[in-house]
Amino acid sequence: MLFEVTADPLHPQPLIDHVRKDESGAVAVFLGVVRDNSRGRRVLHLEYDAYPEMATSVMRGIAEDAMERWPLTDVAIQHRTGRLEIGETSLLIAVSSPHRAEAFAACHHLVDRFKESVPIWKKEVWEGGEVWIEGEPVERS
Amino acid sequence: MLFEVTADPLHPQPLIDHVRKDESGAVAVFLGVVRDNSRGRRVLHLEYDAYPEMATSVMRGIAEDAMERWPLTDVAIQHRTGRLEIGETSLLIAVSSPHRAEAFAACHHLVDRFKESVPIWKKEVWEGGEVWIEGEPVERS
Amino acid sequence: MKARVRLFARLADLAGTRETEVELGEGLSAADAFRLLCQRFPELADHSDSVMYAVNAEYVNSDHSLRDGDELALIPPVSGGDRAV
Amino acid sequence: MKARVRLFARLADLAGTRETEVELGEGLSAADAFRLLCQRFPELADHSDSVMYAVNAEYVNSDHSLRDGDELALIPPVSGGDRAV
Repeated sequence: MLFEVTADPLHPQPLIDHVRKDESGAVAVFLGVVRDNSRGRRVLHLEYDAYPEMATSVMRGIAEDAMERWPLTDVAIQHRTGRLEIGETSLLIAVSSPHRAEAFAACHHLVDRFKESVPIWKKEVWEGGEVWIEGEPVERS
Repeated sequence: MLFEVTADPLHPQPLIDHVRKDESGAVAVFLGVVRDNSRGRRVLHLEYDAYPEMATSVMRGIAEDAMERWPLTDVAIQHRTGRLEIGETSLLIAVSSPHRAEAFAACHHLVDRFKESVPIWKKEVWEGGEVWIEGEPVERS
Repeated sequence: MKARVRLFARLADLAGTRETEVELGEGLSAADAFRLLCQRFPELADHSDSVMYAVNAEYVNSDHSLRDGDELALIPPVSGGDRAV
Repeated sequence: MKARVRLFARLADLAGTRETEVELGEGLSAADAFRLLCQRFPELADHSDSVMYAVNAEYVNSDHSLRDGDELALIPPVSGGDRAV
């Protein structure tokens, strides 16, 4: 397993190499990439803030839950921080498993859990303005 | 869109770059990789045969169906032929879309459709034997 | 009148060739052509229930009539990627 | 007795700092600490309904008691990746 918050660009190949094992038959990968529009506005770039120590620990928690729920061979998650241009990758999740159904199910589930619980925040910058995007408040644990 | 049957190794990054557009927010990628075991036997390597001209045309057909069914930004599919060692990638499908749910749904659907309709065949080679693996006969159209 | 015939995977192994030809009679169907090929390559006969047909790279029914110059492909059940995965 | 406090995203912008400290009284909770910070940084007060708390990098309830040396983090609603995507 690998969990990382980094200011460096994200690349899928090393993450895929990390999760693939000889007993894996399937690897599902999700990339969250910066779109050129949001809520009808043309986005110039994004900025991500993070609480890195806590973010990696929450990532590990949701990955361990997924490993218990599905017969996976491995999970890896990375999120980028700082300024990201259109087309750059903010979130990268790779899941390997013997069979494809659980790789897809776990990867989708991890993206959903990531977005509701990992302490990372996005600021959208457009021509003449910017705003911190806030998700729904999470249920307090 | 990009559809290819090739004897060369498959790499996800060029396929991801191909499908990602500025309006994409999500890219879902599936890699089918060679496992070290199958039906309880230790696999040494695989060999894939294909009818390449027809395979790419069937891939295009299932991709166009998916583009009609979900609001995707792009789809690309590659399959490798010839001898593949454990851990190598046989099938690569990349789907981009504005939002993640349709990228996951379409990618999973494309893998299922691929495996039941694209004229490509797998031979498993193990110590002392080999066998062509045959899927369920497809419904004749 | 002839059709080119392509064989793949197990069927190519059994016939010992990946490509051959059949002489077309009047209204010969894909299944008729397969029966002719089974006379030449008897090992193919066991697979008459599972073989599918494509003409000019598109799936067709077994009763599809062949025309001069067609490319008929004998398609065993496919297993790309890996159905089990 | 002190706790270190970390602020992120909008809350860091409003307070003009990413890090500060609070003096801990007897049995002071995470929410109590937030109220003390609102006296120092009044712009934070609007966010008392949506802020979540973490102590030493784990989510806690607002009534969680702080201890000397704890790291309290004020967590605005998260939006990593992009909730809309």
